[in-house]
Amino acid sequence: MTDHIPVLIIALPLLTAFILPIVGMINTRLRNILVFLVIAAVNLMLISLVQRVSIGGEVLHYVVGAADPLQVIREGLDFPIRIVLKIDGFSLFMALISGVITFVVFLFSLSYIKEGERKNYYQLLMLLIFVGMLGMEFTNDLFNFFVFLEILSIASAALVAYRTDRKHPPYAGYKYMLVSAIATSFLLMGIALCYAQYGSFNIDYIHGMMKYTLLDKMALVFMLVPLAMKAGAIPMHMWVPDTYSEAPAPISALLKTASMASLYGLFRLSFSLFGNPLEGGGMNYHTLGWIIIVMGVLSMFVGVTMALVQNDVKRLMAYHAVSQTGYMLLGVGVGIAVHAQADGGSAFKLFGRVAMMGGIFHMMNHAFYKGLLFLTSGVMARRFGTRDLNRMVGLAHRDTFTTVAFVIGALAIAGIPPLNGFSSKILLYESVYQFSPLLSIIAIFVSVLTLASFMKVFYSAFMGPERKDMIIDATPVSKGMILGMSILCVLVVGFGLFPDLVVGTIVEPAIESLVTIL
Amino acid sequence: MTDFFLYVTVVLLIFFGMVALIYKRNLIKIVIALNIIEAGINLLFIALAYRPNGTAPIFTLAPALGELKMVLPTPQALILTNIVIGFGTTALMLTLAILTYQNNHTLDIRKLRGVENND
Amino acid sequence: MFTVEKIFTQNTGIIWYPLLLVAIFLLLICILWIWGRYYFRNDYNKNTAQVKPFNSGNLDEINYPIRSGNLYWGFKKALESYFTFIESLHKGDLNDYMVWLFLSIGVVLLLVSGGLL
Amino acid sequence: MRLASFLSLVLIAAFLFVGILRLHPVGEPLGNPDVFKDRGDAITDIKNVDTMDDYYLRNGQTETGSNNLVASVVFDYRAFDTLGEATVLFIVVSSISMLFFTMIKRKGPETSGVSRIGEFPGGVSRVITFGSFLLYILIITFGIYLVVHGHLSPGGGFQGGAVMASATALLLISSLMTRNVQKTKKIFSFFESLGLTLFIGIGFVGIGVSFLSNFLANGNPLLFGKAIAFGPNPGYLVSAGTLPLLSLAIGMEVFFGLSIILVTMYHAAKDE
Repeated sequence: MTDHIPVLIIALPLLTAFILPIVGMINTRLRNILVFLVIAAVNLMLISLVQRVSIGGEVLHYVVGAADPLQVIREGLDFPIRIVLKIDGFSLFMALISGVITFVVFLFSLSYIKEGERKNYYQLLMLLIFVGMLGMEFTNDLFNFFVFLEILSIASAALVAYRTDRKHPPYAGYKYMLVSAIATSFLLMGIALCYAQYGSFNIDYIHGMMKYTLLDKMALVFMLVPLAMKAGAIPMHMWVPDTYSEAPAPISALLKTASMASLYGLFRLSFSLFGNPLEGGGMNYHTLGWIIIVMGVLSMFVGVTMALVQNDVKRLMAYHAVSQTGYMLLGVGVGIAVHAQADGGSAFKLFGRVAMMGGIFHMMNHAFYKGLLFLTSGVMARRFGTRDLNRMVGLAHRDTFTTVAFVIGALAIAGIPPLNGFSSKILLYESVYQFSPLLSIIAIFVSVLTLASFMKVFYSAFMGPERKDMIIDATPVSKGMILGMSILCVLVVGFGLFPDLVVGTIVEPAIESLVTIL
Repeated sequence: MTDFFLYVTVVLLIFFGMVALIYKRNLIKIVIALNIIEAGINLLFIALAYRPNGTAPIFTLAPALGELKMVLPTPQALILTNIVIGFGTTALMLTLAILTYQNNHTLDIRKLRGVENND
Repeated sequence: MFTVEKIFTQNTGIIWYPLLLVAIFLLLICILWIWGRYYFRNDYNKNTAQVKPFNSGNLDEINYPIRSGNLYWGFKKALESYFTFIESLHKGDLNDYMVWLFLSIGVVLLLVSGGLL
Repeated sequence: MRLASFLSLVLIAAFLFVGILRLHPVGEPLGNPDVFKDRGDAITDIKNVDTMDDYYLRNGQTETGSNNLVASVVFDYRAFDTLGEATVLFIVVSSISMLFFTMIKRKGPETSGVSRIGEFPGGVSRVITFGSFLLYILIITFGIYLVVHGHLSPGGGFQGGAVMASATALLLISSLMTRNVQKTKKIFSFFESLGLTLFIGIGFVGIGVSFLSNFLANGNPLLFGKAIAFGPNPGYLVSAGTLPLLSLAIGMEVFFGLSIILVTMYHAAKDE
């Protein structure tokens, strides 16, 4: 049964999602328990895979529907004919992030979203976002990647517009849906060009037959730029603040992880589909690396400067999400650019690999502390009924736990040593400095501005006298919300104090599976 | 020579869809522009699957095996999926447009600028 | 758990004893606690006028929120031209989003045609 | 700015045009010539199998037992895509009923519902209501024909379900289905989930071999397992293993899903 695990991880939450409306009609407690069990079961399955895939270095293949699910290509043929799921270090790494964040968001929204008929649909769509992310991270088939990206986009667009009575959420949902529809249409154009060239959708098969003709490079462009747009990179990031600020708080945390699944798609396609920089091939990876670096640096700088002048808590945090995505792009961009240097990979072994490690480790850290910050912003917005910082005061008197969680999140995002932001940013600073000092200086400067903007939020919302009259919703923070936030706090502090525990076991195998190390 | 125009139609459909996306201000018209682009991409897939005077890949009461020439089945299976996904995207965007109109009483992008207490 | 974080030290050259850091932190707090008990000013007593934050002289109760909306107005004033341009991008106009997507696809396509990519 | 973007649009269109032309003229086998060796035309004389499609054309019928190769690709070779795509439709249906929930609740489904035959504003005459009732039966049977013969004739779960959903639209227009919105939506939602659970249930039943595998094909003819020889044949209803069952499940899900969307939108848009 264990070799069916890759498809079970996707099919189990899908089955629960299908029976959820029926269970929801029966009674809601049963539905909550069912969803809790499924998310916990999927997380356990993922953790059980860590031993085999990350530490053991084994790559799991699963052909859906074939007589023998483990045999990718039959004897008589030299191309796969069915859909192949492939789990390697990098996809398991991303799946773990999605699993933890979905579990925390489920716990948080148990009591954050009022119980009612619509809560059925809320939990259903949240579960399907989880399925979309897992599907995107496990398939080795281009069209299947498109279908799961579509599942992710439509489900999150509907959840962004959850509060239909308010003025702006439906329009934010419309924006998100339009952006996703355009991005997936261009992605499909790229897939059509790949299919026209090589007659198959399997990423590994196409990678083997790749001829780097003009059409392949066009397919690369049509696939990578829309995925960068979905990940929220400059200059196509403008939908991020409008969407994250209008969505309910737990959904913004889930949206951030969903956009990181598109970032995974970007890296997966640029490494596994369009050839490994090491083998050279016809693609000039130096330029591809520099495109990603420029996108990263611009995202960092514009994101943080826009965040400094914000009045709205969630918009401020959304701009930080854009600027932190810039760090990941910078890390992996430097990795690609260094890899393509013609010195036989010695520079890569020196600092290119560390830059990629920093970039990818930053993905996990960012998911945790940004999730924490979005959850605390949810409590702040719920407490004062508004998102404007000028009309919030003295939250620390009432919700001490949220204050502690916010402080941990704010220090982590700014990269203060004991917390996990620091452990990935120090890897980035050191390695990017050796690549080109100016980029590292900009990265440090952006971290300073990040800390400055979160000081603003801390002083205006948490400090100050206690004002009973400004409190709109005085219900204390419930156990589910505190449990969710405390899980993230433990992870943020834990990965900060013992980074090697994570880097050694999960991040390094992720890099080895992406780039064949010399 | 006539098949050359199949590709011209694909490119023109996608081009006009993109132009409409840039210049149109009404939310519903943007949804229509999106459908035009989806139609262009579906046509591109079907153009890839075409074989000169090939029949549909169905063997029920098909002509004799000798001169049987069939069109490729995979792109048609994908277009089936893509049409339903296009329907889904359009249905959801029209619902959100209805709700936007109900809350803001306007469908014009210029009037629907970002939140009021923005930066 | 007590291993020196080898990934860290190899690549970044900093010595990283996490548990040592925590121990030092706790030690400092204890020292401060003990030392402070004797040497801090003991003329501090609760719920007197000392507790209230200093309101720069005027007597009325501080009951207004610390308005931090324009905490960095100086920064924004200094980079006035930059911010007007940047804020004009984020106006929430859908057509602009599409404009930027097609521009970036066009630019990268030019890189491809120029043989750079 | 707009002009710059218009120029980049022209650039994208030019690239697409040059690229696709360089691809290959319509009708030639796939891909650039040096990848696909022979240029044969008739289906039988392509010597070696170069691409996935050649394999489907040659072995699809015998392997899955269905005459309609597109249905064999949709429901057997790439059944995981179809599962994902059925989820997309399920998401759209549940999000539309979620988004319109407050709007319908505010309108109150019972009172403002148009009463039985004859009360539609302007008074729908009996001819229309009775005629549409007859037509409803015909459309439903045609839809079921399409769904059940998915693996023999062009059609299948999606097309059959969509045809049947048009029958629901007919009922809504002729005001035969306007009472008690919540109850109808609950029943439709129940059957839609049932259809989807049937689909993924068949996938799980086949987990012994592998998920969504066609374990019934070429088995005993009673359970849709009749083996098919390569080449044209009159088409046997019991031939394609799990294909008819999956097609039935998808047909059920699409019919009830689209009906939910139609009923929700009809009641949301009523008397603004």
